[in-house]
Amino acid sequence: MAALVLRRFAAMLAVLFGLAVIVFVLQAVIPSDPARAMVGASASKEAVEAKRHELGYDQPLPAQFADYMGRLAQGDLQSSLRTRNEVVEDLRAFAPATFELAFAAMFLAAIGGLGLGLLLAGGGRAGKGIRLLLIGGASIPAFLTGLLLIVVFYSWLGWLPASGRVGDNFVVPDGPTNFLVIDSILNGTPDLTIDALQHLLLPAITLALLPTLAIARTLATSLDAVQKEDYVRTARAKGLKERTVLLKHALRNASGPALTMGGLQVGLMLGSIVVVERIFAWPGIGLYIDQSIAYSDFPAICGATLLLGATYVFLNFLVDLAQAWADPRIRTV
Amino acid sequence: MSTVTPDAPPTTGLTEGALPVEGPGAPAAAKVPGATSKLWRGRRPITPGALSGDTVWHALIPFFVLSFVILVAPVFAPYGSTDVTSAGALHAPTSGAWFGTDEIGRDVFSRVLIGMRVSWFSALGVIFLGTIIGGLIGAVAGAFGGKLDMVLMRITDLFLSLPAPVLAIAVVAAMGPSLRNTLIALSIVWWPWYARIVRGEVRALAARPHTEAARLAGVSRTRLVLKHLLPGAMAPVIVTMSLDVGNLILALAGLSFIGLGAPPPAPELGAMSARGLQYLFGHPWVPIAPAAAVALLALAANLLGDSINRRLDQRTTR
Amino acid sequence: MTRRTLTLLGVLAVGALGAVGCGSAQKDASSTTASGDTQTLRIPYLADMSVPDPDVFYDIEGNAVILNQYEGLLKYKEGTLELAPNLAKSWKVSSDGLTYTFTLQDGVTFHDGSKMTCNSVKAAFQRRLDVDQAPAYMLKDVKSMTCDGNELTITLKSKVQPFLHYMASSWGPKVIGPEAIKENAGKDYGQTWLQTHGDGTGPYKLTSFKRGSSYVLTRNDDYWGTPANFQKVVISITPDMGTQRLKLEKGDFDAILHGFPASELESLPDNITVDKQDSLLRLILYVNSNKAPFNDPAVRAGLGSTIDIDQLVEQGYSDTAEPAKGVYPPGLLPGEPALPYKVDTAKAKAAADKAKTKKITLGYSADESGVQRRVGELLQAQLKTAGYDVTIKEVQLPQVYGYIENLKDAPDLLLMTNTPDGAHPDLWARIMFYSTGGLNFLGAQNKQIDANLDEALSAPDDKANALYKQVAQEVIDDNQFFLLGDVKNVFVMSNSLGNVQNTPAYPWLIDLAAVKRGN
Amino acid sequence: MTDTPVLDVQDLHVTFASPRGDVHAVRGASLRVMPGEVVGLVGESGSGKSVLGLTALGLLPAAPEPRIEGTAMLDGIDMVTAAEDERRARRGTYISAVFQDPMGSLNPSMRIGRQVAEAAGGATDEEVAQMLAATGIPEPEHKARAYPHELSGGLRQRVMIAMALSRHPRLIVADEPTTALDVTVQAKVLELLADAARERGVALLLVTHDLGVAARICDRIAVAYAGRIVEEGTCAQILSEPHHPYTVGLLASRPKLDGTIAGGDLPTLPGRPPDPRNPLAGCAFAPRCPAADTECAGPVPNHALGERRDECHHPGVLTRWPEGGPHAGRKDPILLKAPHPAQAPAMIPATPPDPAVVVRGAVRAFERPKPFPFAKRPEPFYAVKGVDLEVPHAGSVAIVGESGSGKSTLLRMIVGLLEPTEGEIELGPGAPPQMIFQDAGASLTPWMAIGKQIEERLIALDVPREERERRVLATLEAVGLPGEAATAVPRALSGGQRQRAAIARAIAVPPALLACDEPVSALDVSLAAQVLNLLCHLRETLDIALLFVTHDLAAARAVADEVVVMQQGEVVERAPTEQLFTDPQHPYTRELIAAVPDVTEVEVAA
Repeated sequence: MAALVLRRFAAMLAVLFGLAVIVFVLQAVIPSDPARAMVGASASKEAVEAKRHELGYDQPLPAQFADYMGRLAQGDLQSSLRTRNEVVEDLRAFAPATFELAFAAMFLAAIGGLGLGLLLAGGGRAGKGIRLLLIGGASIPAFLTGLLLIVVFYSWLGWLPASGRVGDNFVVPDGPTNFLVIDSILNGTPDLTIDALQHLLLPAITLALLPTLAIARTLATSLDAVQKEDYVRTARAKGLKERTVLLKHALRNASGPALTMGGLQVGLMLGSIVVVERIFAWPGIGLYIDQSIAYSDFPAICGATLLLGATYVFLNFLVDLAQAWADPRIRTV
Repeated sequence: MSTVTPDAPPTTGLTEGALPVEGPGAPAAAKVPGATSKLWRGRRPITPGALSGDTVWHALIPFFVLSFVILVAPVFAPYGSTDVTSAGALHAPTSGAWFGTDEIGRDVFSRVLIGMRVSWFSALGVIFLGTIIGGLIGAVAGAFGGKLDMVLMRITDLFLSLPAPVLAIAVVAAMGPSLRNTLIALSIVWWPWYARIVRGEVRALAARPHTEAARLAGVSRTRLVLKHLLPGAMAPVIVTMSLDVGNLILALAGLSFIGLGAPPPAPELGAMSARGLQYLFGHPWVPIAPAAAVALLALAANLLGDSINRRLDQRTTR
Repeated sequence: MTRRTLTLLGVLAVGALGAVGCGSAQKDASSTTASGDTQTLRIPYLADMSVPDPDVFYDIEGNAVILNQYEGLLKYKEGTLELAPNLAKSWKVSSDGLTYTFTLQDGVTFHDGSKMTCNSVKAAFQRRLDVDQAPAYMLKDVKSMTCDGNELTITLKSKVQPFLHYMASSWGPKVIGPEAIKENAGKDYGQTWLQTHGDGTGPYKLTSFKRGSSYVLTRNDDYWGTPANFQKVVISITPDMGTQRLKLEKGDFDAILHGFPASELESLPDNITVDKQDSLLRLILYVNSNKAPFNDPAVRAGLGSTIDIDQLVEQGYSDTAEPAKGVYPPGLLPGEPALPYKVDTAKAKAAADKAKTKKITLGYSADESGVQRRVGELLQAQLKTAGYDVTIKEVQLPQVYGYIENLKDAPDLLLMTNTPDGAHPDLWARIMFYSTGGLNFLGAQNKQIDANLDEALSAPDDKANALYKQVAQEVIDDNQFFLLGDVKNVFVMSNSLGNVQNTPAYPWLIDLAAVKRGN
Repeated sequence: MTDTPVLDVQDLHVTFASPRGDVHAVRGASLRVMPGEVVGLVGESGSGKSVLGLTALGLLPAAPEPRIEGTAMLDGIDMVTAAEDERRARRGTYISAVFQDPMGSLNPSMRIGRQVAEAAGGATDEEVAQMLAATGIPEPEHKARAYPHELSGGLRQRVMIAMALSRHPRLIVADEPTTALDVTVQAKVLELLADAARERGVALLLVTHDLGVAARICDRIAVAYAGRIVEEGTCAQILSEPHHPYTVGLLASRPKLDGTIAGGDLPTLPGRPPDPRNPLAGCAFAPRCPAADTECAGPVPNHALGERRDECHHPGVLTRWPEGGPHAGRKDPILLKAPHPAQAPAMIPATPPDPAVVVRGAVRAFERPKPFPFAKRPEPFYAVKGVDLEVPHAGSVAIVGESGSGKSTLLRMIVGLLEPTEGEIELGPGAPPQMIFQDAGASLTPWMAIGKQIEERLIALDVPREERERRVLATLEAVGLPGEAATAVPRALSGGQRQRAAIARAIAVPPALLACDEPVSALDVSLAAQVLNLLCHLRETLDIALLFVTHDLAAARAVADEVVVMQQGEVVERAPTEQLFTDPQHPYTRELIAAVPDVTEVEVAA
């Protein structure tokens, strides 16, 4: 197992390096001129040149790359053209909201996927119906889902807030985790917890919808396959209850593909986070990217890409380990 | 048991049979994986020649039909994508303009029809590009193996282990928003899938005795790859392709929704609904029509993909 | 997956749903308090502002945060373009126009409690020069500043016609608490600190600045003037106009101060009132005279008879804008020459036929309400009638700033909405039409204009006005700029708000100190 | 012994709905298992034997939906009709099972110990260890913490048995329990099962395709054919005086170690088992039966006399199967020898002809993967450790050994699929060697018509088109396949036909050496015999040398002049066939021979 972890970890580092390279290449091909944008409209040519030099944009690419990697190593991502702030600082400010949202969504997707998957597995006629429903659900673009949810749950029912992360009559605690729900629980302010949860719910559902469906479908498929395995028959021959057979024998062995799918979906999730955060005015990295795009604030976009990319890579590292847990055979390979 | 003991030849699940003799009841084919107690493996026996070209094409027929419909639909569009109708701006749906007019006074119905064509064929374009690039790389890697395989697969894995949509966003943001760039970006992040699949299938098939038998039969390398390996990879690739169309349509819509798609006045569904959102309450048809069109396209694609999936392949987990 | 884990998940799920369930009940309560909380004014922003630092800030979105925290020596009188006292209760200008003497208000304190003195003002002005960002140009010609009690005397190197308007400008020099700056100076004159804090003399203080979510302004109870009516102003970043509207209708927002699509106004419910007010915002079409086809004056001239301004404004803005009458914003220069443009398809075609190429690009700067895209697309259609094949593309500000570097790659036509820094002809003409003007994005060159503006700068007022009129004529004849429309401020407000006041020179903004709940 | 049977199946019918018509898996089978009795249920694939076993367990799969008639009384309830709860209550406690493929039958992601404890309905680690120890698993405490894939096949099967015994059931259904195991292991596991059953007085229903296996441990044997029990009796009765011709044929076609018919043609059952979709009204075996007459089409009789039962219209009409049996190849495949460019030189008979292949000191190593990055490579794994071997021109050599002995690796090196790490392999003149694989289905390209695949060899030697077609058809006939087979894809053929097709491809251009890797281990006995005959026949007519890798000594004896015994990559014994079997030198050889389940021994035992 240790060997496996080590191998996967090494692989992860390699991928992260690759990510850095890709982002650098992107940085090298941007059309608009960050230096000019930084010094602003009325600045003189000299000022621009100076800035360009300061940013090292006048050096040859290899030099720039070395410089870039160096700065990256020290966690320096340049400063945003828009906020005039260290991108790292900005990310630090925006990341927690996104992670809270993403984790909530993954959590929903996990339970939802698991529940639906079990419901779906082996279900003959009923399964068919649900399957069509899933396919239908999987076809709705995120922005539509989000908007409908707002209209229904905010405008019509008035159950849930439409946007933002917390009602503005609350004082937001800083730290320790910067996850509002958790912090508020730690600080023992239940009404803030509830408020935070309410704000969390709609965007989380919007974000979780597609992953839930994908996971459910995969799980159902592999459950059906596993149900036909000999060891499931063995389990039945032991006189176990169907439920026990399903949960103790089938589920774990079927979880592999579902886990992979889960990991995959996180990627798509991170993609649609921009749309969702924009619609729900969720103060996270997605919003940050959205605003940065509108301002073609490329250092910011690159920083965000690096962060999201790294997150994804790391999560999938965890997924790999989870799979090794689910299937001991992997460990020895 | 060492993993390298060659006494047990690796086999893919391909040894399914649909023979009169091999009905229920465990055949004595003890040491043949896949043939053991078929009853319990229970996979629907693949009908003879399940992997042969024609079955694939048959499965694809509805797809082609739909594509054709989408292709010619705009012919029936009453207006061009940029024509300004006499109805004026933001006119409610009428018998003349089924989906009303947008903020410029263009016929939303026409724009949606044309937009659907754009989205659909953009999606197909990305997929074909991805399949060609990925398929080629995968086939080469799979067929030749060794160092080449390793290098190619490392690159592929790198892309696979990064979040495609995020990457796409960055790429488009870098190259500047335009339909072309969006498609390029998506292709860049999409091909690795196909490389993986093709390579995997080819590797698996190459490990099967039939490949060795063919080699012993004195079959040339090219013929080996073309006739004995690639056809086997076809079904899974087709399945993945068909399942991807929906995803891509949504991905495209998402990108153009955040302003990374075709610039106006191109009738891009995502962009149309994004820019139309502000009219949602006064003139709902402006954003709803294109959004619904996206959902419709994706739905059609997913349903077709699903049916193709069930017809061609039970193993696909993607 | 063992049963244990499964049940755990189940419990958590139930927990989450439960929380929401009882939450939903709770929410109704909290939401009523939210909208019922009469002491808080809630307004949305479509995007984050750049920085709440008056010496760096040079955009429009965000001026609510700047102008309610900080004050200049002068301001514009409500609803007019007349200068009015602010931190300076009175002022004198020497006959040669080189020396300005401001008598400062007494008993003004900063938000940190320290007293405002003449020296605070000096320090603040000095800081603007030190920070040396875009707005610094307003003080570049200052020779010296001397304090005598509460009298500040500013001497200029040379006469600057609009100097007083600088003092009133939305981006003009503001007075920042010197103590606070000293404490948090760092290496950058306190720029870092001012990114999230503030210390001004205004009716509100900045009590929270959360990027991407919300900025909170709290009433300054020791305000030297009439204190604000609201106890708190909460500005929430809400990028989606649909969401903004919903929250406005629900009473979770009190007012949407800009970006609301004109076409949606009539679909608003009764509890919402719409208030359209003049502003200095202008819709302009830049013509790239540095490459074909528009390097040919004759071809440029043709545009005048191609563009149907009335249609653009009418359909683009409904009635939230007026077709432009003159080169200067209305009211800046009485008696300026009127714009002569008149649609004449024959002429238009004739001119277009002279064009080296009919394939042209039209850029428009991205704005949230998409109004400029709309106008752009309309314009595209109009140019088509003259035979032009127009590619239209959305451009971002940084790119626009970059055009000057390489005008050959810049679009042939550029559609922007600009506003002068203040209500003075020079403030408009200089940034727009001067060959090195900050907003002269497509590098329009016209010796005559430059000469006239330079001369006017130090000329006596009547002479100056004559020169400005000449400039106007030049602009019209040269066809490098087409003034299209005068854009209105559109304030969409819950009709629970009363005493809504605004100033044309301060775009997208109502007087947050004056506005109150109920009439 | 009480007289109430632990299992009493009466007139059982099981039918599966399938897209191409109903599959009548069991058609009125009756079987009784008395307490403590060991009953063998023997039959070929499609005989419905497994279905019967599963019905007793009440574990028939839900899909394809089975229709069941008749009764399977067990512990006072009918496993066919009883409620699922009742049936479940019986499983494990009253009736338990041991299945064929021990790898697939154990949960790969659950530790052995937990699985056993679960089967025991909860047990302490000590108890689990005891159970494992009781089935002869070494260091049980340690093994209990292992995962299935970490155990050898034999151990896994022992675990299965431990689980089956864990709740002291009255009856164990063992479905092909040893088929997937090596011969020596097979023998041990069989002993274990039998002993365990006898000691505990547990009845055992042994479902197998191998009469030999059944003969080894069973008190009674029931022979299943086409969904019916065609004959039933004590072990001795069945083996010594079979009543039903099918039983006779089954006994005959199984190669024996006493070498009565070694080298020559094995008697074979012609044709194939009937299509379970449209069963015959009368005796299902009639079409293949040499003694069949019009009567046989009538309703099957039921001659029952105590323990003895049969369903033959003419019981005992056949005492021994007609010598030889019909030839596989109908037409004299001599025309295949028509000279063609590549082979022409080889055709001038050299005297003495060069050997087909000579192997000198062949060694093959396989790299082991690094445990983790930057680790130093572990020692390579040596599959073949220096082997010398010679196959004379048109000779026949069998390499015998168990899995892991390196026999297949050696074979692959000889045909050129693997490069030897050391040593040299010298091929004789003539067309390059060809290979017959264990899994015929897998050795044919699934989506390519048989004809095309055969043709490819000719294309390789650019034989003109029309010539090619002629020879493809000729070759098919030579291996006893109809001409239509040329256009069929492998899936459309039966297991036996596929193997014939594979052989056809191999001999389309007769090679100097034909290497066969377990060519029949995947086939039913009768089919196996046919294929073996075919190979010998081709060897004679085309003077192809055969190199025959197998774990089945009987088969080896049937075809080989010389036998080579391999163990862990080395040759431990080599001798002319007769000598090796009559007078084995190496202990491992003796062990192997002893382990072979053989029907001849029983007469001695009985």
